[in-house]
Amino acid sequence: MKTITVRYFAIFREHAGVDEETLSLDVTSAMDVFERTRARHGSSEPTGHCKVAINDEMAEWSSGVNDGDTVLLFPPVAGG
Amino acid sequence: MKTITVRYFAIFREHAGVDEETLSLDVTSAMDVFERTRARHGSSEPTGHCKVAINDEMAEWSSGVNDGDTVLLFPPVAGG
Amino acid sequence: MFEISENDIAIDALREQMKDPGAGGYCVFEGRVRNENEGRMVERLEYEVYEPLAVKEGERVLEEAQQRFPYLLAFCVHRSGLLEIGDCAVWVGVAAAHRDEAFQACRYIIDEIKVRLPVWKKEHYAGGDSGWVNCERCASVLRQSKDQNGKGS
Amino acid sequence: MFEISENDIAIDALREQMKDPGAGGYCVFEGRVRNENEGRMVERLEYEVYEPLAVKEGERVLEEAQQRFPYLLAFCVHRSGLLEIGDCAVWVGVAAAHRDEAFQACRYIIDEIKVRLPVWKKEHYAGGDSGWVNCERCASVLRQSKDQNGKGS
Repeated sequence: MKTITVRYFAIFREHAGVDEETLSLDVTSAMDVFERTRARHGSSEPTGHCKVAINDEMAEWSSGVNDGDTVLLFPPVAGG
Repeated sequence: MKTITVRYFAIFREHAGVDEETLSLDVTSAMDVFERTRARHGSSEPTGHCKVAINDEMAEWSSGVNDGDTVLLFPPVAGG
Repeated sequence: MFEISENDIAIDALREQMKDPGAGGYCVFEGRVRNENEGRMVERLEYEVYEPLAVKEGERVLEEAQQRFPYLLAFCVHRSGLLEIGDCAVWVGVAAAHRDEAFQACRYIIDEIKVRLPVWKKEHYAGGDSGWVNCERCASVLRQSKDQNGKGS
Repeated sequence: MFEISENDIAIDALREQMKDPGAGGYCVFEGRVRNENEGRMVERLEYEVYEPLAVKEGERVLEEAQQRFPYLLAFCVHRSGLLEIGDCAVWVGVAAAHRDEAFQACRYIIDEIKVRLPVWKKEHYAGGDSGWVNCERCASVLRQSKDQNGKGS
């Protein structure tokens, strides 16, 4: 089990009802974190236009996560 | 013979030494006017990037000129 | 230079900074809040920005533009927070030797900013409801999922 | 709207006019006097404009842009007279529903303005001499012609 802090943004935050939470998860990749928290962030399409960052660096869904990492879950962006 | 007022612009005006002059010319087209005043405006390439207007309307080099017309001779432009 | 601003973008001050004696062309783009989007009347807009990564990615976009369309100066400022109709949401300015680089760099920057930065836009509609732009599909998936699973675990 | 101005272009006032609640994109281009052209140091610039036809042709360019890239508002102002390095020689502003029309209309307008209007630019160089831009070939033809014919008749 790894201790992972998950941060939610925009619609994900509204769905989760919290900005962030620290969870004990049996996960290997950023994708695993996304799937484990699906019920909270309310999306079933991680490979779509959603993005992920680990410890404030943009990451791939296949990127590995380590104990103590912060995983940021980004719904589809809309700048400008 | 037709009475034609010829107006010179930019480098053509500097070469002609006058803004405009009224001449009696045996001419049919704007091109004829350009060629008759070549020694004044100093250019031998009327079909190049030079332009012509007759009585404040853009014209073609082949456009006819009438007695009393004003022909404006424009060297290559450089806006902006 | 890329910045996130919580307040009105200081356009006059930005313009003052865009001066270079070698600049023949200067191109600006302003994205403004419009009163309509996809057929719905918009009353105001809210931008959520994750600033640490937005700034990092914004700076990266400016560097990429510099590589592709060498310019002399470029600035970009993106708003966060609540905006009214007509407010400037994003400002991009590029000064270059010639107009082609100025236009192309400016266009590159705004196009990339719109799709790459961690920025989210919530529209508040005339009817009183609101929606996250580009997230409606996610939301509908959620609603189905909640209907099936009760209150979402 | 197209205008020729003998004085500094009032950019702030122009910007104030470019407001429309339906505008999501606003693109501006400023052509500025730069300190160098084709390898020569430029000290100042002089624009000669034949205003009656320049205004007519400028208005036509704005209408063509409207047909091709429908916009909400567009203005263009071109300077005449003497300009210093850094001065704004031409200003084009376009407000449109979306950024693509704003960029494309703005680019169309400046590209056409540069080649179609009866406007001539004389550069004054660091050495004290000067030259009409795009007219050097004409001038050299003249010089040959004068050499052959004496003082040009």
